[in-house]
Amino acid sequence: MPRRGKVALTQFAIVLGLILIWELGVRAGLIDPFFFPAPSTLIARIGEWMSTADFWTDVSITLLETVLSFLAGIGIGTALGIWLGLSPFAAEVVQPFIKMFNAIPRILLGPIFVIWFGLGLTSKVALGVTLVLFVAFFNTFQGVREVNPVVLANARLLRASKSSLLRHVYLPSATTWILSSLRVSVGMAVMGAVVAEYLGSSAGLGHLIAQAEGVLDATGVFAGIIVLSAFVVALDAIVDRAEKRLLVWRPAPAHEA
Amino acid sequence: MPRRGKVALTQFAIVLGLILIWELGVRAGLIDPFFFPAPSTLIARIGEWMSTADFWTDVSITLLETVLSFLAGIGIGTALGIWLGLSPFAAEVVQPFIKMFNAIPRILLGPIFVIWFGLGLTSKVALGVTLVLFVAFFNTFQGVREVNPVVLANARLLRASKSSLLRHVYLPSATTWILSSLRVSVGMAVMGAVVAEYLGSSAGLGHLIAQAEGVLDATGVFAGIIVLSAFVVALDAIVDRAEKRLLVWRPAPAHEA
Amino acid sequence: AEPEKTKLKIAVGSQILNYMPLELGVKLGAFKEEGVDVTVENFQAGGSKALQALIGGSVDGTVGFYDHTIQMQAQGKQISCVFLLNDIPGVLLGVRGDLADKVKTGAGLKGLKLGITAPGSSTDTMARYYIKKSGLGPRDVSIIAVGSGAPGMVALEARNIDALVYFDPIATLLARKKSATPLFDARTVEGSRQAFGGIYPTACLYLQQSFIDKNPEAVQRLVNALFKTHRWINTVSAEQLVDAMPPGYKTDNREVNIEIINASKALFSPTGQMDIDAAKVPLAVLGDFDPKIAAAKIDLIKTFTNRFAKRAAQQLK
Amino acid sequence: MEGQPALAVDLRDVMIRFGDFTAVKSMNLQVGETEFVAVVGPTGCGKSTILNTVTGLLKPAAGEVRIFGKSLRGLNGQSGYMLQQEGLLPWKTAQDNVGLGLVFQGSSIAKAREQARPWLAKVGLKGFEERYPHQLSGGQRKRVAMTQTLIMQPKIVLMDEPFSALDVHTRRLMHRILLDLWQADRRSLVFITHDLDEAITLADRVVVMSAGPASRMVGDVRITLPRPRDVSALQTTDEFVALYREIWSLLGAEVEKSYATQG
Amino acid sequence: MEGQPALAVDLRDVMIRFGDFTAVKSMNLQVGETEFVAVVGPTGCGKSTILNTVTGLLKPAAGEVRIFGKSLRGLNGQSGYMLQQEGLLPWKTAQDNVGLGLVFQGSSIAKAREQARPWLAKVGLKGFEERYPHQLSGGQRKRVAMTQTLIMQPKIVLMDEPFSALDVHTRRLMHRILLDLWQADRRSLVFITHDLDEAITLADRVVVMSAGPASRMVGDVRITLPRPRDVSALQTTDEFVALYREIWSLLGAEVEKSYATQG
Ligand SMILES: Nc1ncnc2c1ncn2[C@@H]1O[C@H](COP(=O)(O)OP(=O)(O)OP(=O)(O)O)[C@@H](O)[C@H]1O
Ligand SMILES: Nc1ncnc2c1ncn2[C@@H]1O[C@H](COP(=O)(O)OP(=O)(O)OP(=O)(O)O)[C@@H](O)[C@H]1O
Ligand SMILES: [Mg+2]
Ligand SMILES: [Mg+2]
Repeated sequence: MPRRGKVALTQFAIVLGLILIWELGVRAGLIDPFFFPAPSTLIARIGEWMSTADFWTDVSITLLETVLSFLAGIGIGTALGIWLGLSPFAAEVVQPFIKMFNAIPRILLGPIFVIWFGLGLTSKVALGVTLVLFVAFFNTFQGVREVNPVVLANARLLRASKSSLLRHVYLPSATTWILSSLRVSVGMAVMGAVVAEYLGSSAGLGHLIAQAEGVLDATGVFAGIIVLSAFVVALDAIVDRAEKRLLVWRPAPAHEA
Repeated sequence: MPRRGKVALTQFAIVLGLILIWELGVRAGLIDPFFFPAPSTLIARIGEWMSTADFWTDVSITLLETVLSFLAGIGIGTALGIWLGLSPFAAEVVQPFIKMFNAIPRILLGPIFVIWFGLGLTSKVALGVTLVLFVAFFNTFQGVREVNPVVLANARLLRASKSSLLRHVYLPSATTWILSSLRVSVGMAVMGAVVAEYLGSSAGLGHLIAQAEGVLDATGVFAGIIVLSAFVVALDAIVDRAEKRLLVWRPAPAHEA
Repeated sequence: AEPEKTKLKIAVGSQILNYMPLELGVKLGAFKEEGVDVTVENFQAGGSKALQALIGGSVDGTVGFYDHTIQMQAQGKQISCVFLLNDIPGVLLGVRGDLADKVKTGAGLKGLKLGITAPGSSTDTMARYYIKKSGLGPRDVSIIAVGSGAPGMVALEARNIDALVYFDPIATLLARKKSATPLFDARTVEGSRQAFGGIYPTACLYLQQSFIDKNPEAVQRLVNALFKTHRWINTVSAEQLVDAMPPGYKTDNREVNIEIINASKALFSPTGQMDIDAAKVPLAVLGDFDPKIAAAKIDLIKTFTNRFAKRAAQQLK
Repeated sequence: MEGQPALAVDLRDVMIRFGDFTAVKSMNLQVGETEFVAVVGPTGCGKSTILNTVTGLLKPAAGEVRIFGKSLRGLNGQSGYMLQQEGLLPWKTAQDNVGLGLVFQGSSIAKAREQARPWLAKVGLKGFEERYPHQLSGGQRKRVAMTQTLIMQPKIVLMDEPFSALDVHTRRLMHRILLDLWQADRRSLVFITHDLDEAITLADRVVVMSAGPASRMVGDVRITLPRPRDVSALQTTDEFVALYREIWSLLGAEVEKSYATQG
Repeated sequence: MEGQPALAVDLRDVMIRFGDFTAVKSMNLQVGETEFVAVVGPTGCGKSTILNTVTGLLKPAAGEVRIFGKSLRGLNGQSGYMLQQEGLLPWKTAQDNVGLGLVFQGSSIAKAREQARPWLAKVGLKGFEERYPHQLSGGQRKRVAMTQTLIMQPKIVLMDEPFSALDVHTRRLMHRILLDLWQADRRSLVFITHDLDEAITLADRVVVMSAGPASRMVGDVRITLPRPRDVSALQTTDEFVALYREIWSLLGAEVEKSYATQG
């Protein structure tokens, strides 16, 4: 408790310090508010937004897209990772293709997805999935291969079926890997949704930001970014919860021993 | 050897099959070449490009940007991961901020980087770094904390200094984590460079693709994507090499036991 | 006099036909002749990025929409247009082929879905202005951003949207396929009048006022080069122009390219000079759309100067 | 050795290599259907390797492994094997680790726990059911691992140094449990130990291996002491001492040889 | 126990808890500067825990740990500790593992290897210098770990069941190495074992702990046998047998008690 308090206090101090410097910098004319609007303006703008119904619609749309692409991306990536992690031949064959796809700048996929999936939710989610999927895949793939060979041998000797091995050995062993990928993925899912909206849509936070950008309204852009960050922190808290529940069996982190 | 041959053969068959279906689909009028130009056209275009000096300039620019952002991103991300992995207090304080930054759609950062770093190499590299950094960070962070506590205790009991611990215990232990992040990062580095070029530049593959996109030249866009993929596969081969060298000490992957 | 600065960076927001003379000039060597070395930086994500690069000091000048000079004045930044590339916008608003019979005027758009490239972009502004001018309220038409280029075309053909605001080459492609019928076609002066009640200056070379003050000779050279390029454009045939155009501005198909040029040649202003009355149209359009601009007292005189274009016309007779 | 009818384990001229290194050169080991065999040998001679081969974890470079008369392919389905290294699942509590094999056989988790608990109590781990492996002492973990194997009541029980981490008294208790299990439903049992007393008091036969590399069997001592055997009483009998001496010297010669070649 | 001057290790009323679980209730252990102490006790009684406390890996919930008269904070800088569990670095070869402590002290890797190789030969691992831990047998790994600790020649040597994975003969060789080291430059040595013969032949004192939880010391038997001790000769002497009986029964009572409470 005292430790948590200390953490919160330090964080608060950092945030406050940054905001103060920024605000003063703007007031003193050192920072150009055309590019970096003062925090006070940002807060005012967010407050303004929050009082409109449109904003909440935008937020809920983006949230839905984010959550869907997060879940779908993690699902597909993890499944793929497990499959390839367990079948070395398939892995060797398929991996180069996966790597190649991972190289495609997602911005370029935006228009293609619009062509394939239309302007609705699906194309947004598709873009998010392409970002999340690879992170989840590579980590799960490695995680599955990192299983302690002695533990694995022991379970196999107890005559575990393939699916039992998966459930009782591979997945628990890869949990930290998968969780770690979730951390990156949360951000990626948000990014995917927003970029897709930014490229073409009629609602959502990405649209809001694009609009602000179109009229050179830096305040709107930054306010949008702040809302997004709040988003990610909220989603990440859920991952934290999952982590606590899934990893009860672990010894306390090594450095505190 | 026979196994590697089989892998190569299967890959070749897959590629050939896809190309054939695609080509035939286009010729039969099932696929609209306006959106998905036939492979033959793509190959012709790439061939055309390769005979111009401009193309090689573009390639070398993008390659330089990619490699620099890869190295810088990995460097910063890994260093940050190690630092926070080893100091739980700092980790708790700083983590939420890192997560928030990870949520910012990188497209929005493009213009800001142009303002800060100008239109040259630096702004491109900066964008790539923001993509690579987080992947490297989250994995290294987790990897450092995954150190086997008994091994760690043993090394500490042998009176290892902080830096010795890092070099002889934490880093080797986190190697698989870091390598896994490299796989995702290779793609991210390319993406960062290309997106940055796409957002604003006068040369590079991203510029080439943007140009093609502006005149609805799908052939150019796809040819560009193919060149990028070749890029990633080449860079990834280097990571493979590193992996083989760094992980000699491992038992054969568990599933082959 | 010698130019104060010889290495100059000029930004463009994506490679649309309106901006073509800049790169054409580079290609033809017009800038070299004038003793300045120009690099063109392309911002595929749009004009606002190119503008930001100018304000941030990454580039010396930008070829972008005249609108920006007004918007910037509202935000307290002095940028000024020194050479007008287009005095008409070159923009079209079309409805899907199958709706052409039902929708003949702007008022017919009521209840339909209209695609624009990006929210806040010039297509957005112009579309909203046109809707208003046609007697509709802002909520009568649902405006959807579809991105630039192919996705908009596809969205229209796939009936995701009912109408679209677009430029060439999309315009020519859509016309060939007969998948869209324009409600207005501002590639001509009449079309522009019909849509905006006057000619509508769009692309121009603008720079920071401070830069112009410090580097008048460099600016003059830039304007001279553009002036020469425009004069060249207006003397050659469409075929010659197409062959000379830089690759980023033309499609694979020469025929289409020629068709495009024939439809759009009127875009390129022969003088490069701004008419004060013409400048009032964008102000009206923007003011309608953005209350901040309406509120700000915009001094149009400060948004452009014909000084350089006039001198170019004299020098290069 | 035993009669023809059925050998639980039958290793024929088995050779085991790791790359260039020949761990075991030629091993012939026959274990009858109801036999209790102890394997002793200098450290690093290849005892664990042999058991790994019997269970199918390792493929022999030459020779054949037969289980109940059938040539072994893949994993041995008839055996339970307690590994020398720790193989407990770190993410499962003691009781869940013990019940693991049952769960793998289709039992529900609740039922498996119910069956696991009395076994844990039997090996002195009552009260530790909910502990994760890292919260147990070395000897406690060993006992959990042992129970994990025995609860499945396999036809062939293989154990690699099962009791070396236990104190003398607990070890005796474990011996009793093992003998009870063996006698109740006679099955074949092979275990590796470094404790000659233990080998002699438990086994029907003690197999002695030569020092590695390229080790082979150098002795196969039949223990004729009558059962039930009471250790404390036995240890001072002449027969016991003679057996002990025999095995001891077989082993001793081996170890010295290995030091000589290394020296 | 020893004179006042200097105790290498001095545990005073040390209590060790894991959450709600009291592993050790009150432990008093004094080890003189040149003393050789063996710790025996039922499995799970808290022996490893005690050594962890002496090295500073665990903080006692109550009581005090003094090393050479100074209260311990952080890790104990004077001791070398061979853990019960495997602590070898899997990414280092046997020789690099052995030389690890030297490298940590600033020695070059080449030099550390040079020093490590004779040590490996001494424990019978010549030819295994370049092996990674997973390529070694259980007993081989234990010997590498032992050498890793001993090469540093620490003032206080702590060992947790160092020899349990070794055959009787190799074990004797290791005893000799340990005694040589101890006699050459007398240092204090504390080791945990389950082998009473081993405890009696090596130690000056055998400390017996009660069964856990909440264990404490129940016996402190001074071994008065003259050194050098020849095991084979000793084992049949009356004195040896008497000592063995004493420790045996101290331990036995404890184990039975623990089964009774668990029963
Ligand atoms: N993966 C491996 N690669 C190379 N050599 C190995 C490998 N595994 C074991 N060996 C070697 O094979 C020999 C036999 O090993 P094994 O583990 O069977 O010994 P053991 O008899 O069980 O010894 P201990 O009593 O010490 O457990 C040893 O010399 C060991 O170094
Ligand atoms: N991290 C932990 N959390 C909870 N209980 C623990 C933890 N570590 C050890 N214990 C308990 O503390 C007691 C003492 O453990 P310790 O490892 O010291 O036993 P030991 O005497 O070394 O036994 P062994 O001879 O089996 O190695 C045991 O009952 C064990 O279950
Ligand atoms: Mg072994
Ligand atoms: Mg212990």
